[in-house]
Amino acid sequence: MIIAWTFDAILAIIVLAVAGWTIAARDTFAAVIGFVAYGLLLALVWVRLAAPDVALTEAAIGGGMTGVLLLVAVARLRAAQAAAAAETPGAALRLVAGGGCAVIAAALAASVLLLSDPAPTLAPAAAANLPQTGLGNPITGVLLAYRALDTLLEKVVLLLALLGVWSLAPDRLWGGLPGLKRHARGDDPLVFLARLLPPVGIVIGVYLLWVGADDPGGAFQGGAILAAMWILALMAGLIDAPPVSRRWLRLVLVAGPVVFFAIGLAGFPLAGAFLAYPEAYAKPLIIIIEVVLTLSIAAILGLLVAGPPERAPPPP
Amino acid sequence: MAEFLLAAAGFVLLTVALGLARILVGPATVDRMMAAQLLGTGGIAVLLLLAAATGLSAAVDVALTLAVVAAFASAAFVKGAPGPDDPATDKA
Amino acid sequence: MSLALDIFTVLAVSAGAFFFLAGTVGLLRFPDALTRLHALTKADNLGLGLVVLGLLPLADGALGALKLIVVWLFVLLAGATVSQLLARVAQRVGPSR
Amino acid sequence: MSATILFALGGSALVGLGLYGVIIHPEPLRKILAFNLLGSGVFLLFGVVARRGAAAGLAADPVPQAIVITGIIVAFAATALAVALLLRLFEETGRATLPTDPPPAAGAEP
Repeated sequence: MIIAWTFDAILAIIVLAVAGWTIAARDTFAAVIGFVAYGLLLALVWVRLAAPDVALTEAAIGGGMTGVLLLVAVARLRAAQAAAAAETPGAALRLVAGGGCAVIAAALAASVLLLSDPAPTLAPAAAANLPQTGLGNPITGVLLAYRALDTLLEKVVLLLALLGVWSLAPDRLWGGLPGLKRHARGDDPLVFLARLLPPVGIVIGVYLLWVGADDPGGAFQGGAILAAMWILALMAGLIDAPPVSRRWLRLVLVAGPVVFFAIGLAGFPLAGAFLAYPEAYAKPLIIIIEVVLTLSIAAILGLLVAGPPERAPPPP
Repeated sequence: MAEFLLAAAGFVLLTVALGLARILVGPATVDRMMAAQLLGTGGIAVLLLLAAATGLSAAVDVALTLAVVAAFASAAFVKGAPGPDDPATDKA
Repeated sequence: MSLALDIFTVLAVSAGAFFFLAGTVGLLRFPDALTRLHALTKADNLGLGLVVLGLLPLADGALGALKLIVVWLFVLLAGATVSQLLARVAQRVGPSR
Repeated sequence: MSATILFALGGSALVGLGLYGVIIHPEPLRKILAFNLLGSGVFLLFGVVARRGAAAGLAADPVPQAIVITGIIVAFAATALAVALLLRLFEETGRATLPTDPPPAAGAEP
């Protein structure tokens, strides 16, 4: 077991070192690259913590989507970087801030180390009720059955965030196309990558959704990979983003939450409570919700990265 | 066997992490991105080794996801890297 | 038979780990961006390839083995394309030191 | 000292590091980055709590793990909104920082 412990120690030290670098780096672009590496390493930590579902989410969203979002932003903000760096606070303030943060970290560490033993857990309850849902993955059970309300509201949060991003567009561009127009160049390896990767990526995304019922995976991870493939094709200029005022686009965006909500309401007459599933139909209902959710999540995540409309809508 | 695989995973992790020193010294952003790319491939190898060592077969799926995401992030990096089509670049 | 397979796994995984070491050393020691890229691709192709080869006897069933091979093939294709992209950026920015 | 404790210490340190970055970096983009580090530290602590709750044949308590998945998605949504706000600020004013002193009159920036 000493080998396992050594592995974990190495991993923890590397994660902390990369995190420290992203804070200390002087160049913002370099710091963002550090953050992408940090996301990859964090996925390893989650595997070591026996949480492969979280590892998948972290790899796809924490490292991939957030990293790309920040990479695009830092490229556009490059002109303003030098001016901003000049406003770094003095050594005294940094020392005070560092001391305060160290105290907070130490207090957190102490409180985690002093947690009651044996630890309180809901694992037995989650495992005991899993057969009723027909699922094999307890995480999917928690997300879509036991705590389905959280998941439903999280979808609403995603939609609200997207509305917030869209409403940052100037009035004349409202309802227009997000992002700048890109032209595909035939000899660009990026175009080749954008033709090569999506077919594989889409299969992997659908695979993660499909196995999510019984093994690690699910709507979030699958949706995130689908969104990444869409963004890749967008970056290479192979496709263009649709105007955000398109009705079919709006329908895809709200389809997931609406279907989820409708099935939840149907729980009142059929199973006696909001978001309760009739026992015999629990698994098919959950799978229907997951499939529609995956589409909506992919569309929302992709449009969040694409940003607010920057080109005027085409004449109707 | 499991112990050997875990040790190999630790070794690979340690080596590619040493490569991260390239993120520190650069000098160009391309060099930094190369270190991240090496970390991505190394991370995939570590995940595959972990999957075999601990019997957690889902780690292979994580490796698959990591492979897609690493290529995706590299593409975004190339789009954002400083270059002649970027007026605000000071050539390094 | 199983001993022979075990020895095969140990050898292949060790060789793969060696190529990761070689790639890292190259990344740290080579003088310019393009030679460093060359070192990096060795780790991508051979390092991961040998690790996958060594893990094949341990895979659970043909499907598990297929998945390992798919991961490697995918990294090969994506790695080759990404190397092209990185090389172009290196060229665009100019030789760095 | 078990591996779980190791990651608990790491998570706490990440929270401290992230908080420090949020405080001292003048650039909002760096603040967003640091905030993501802070968040991932908190998620790691959740992961440690989940791992401690291993029982009933499960390697970890699935409830905190599911909450972390929800948290990662919400953190991404918040990051996207923050980045969009920052880009808009840059577009309007030509700068990517928020004034710390009394704000200049609207539109007075060159």
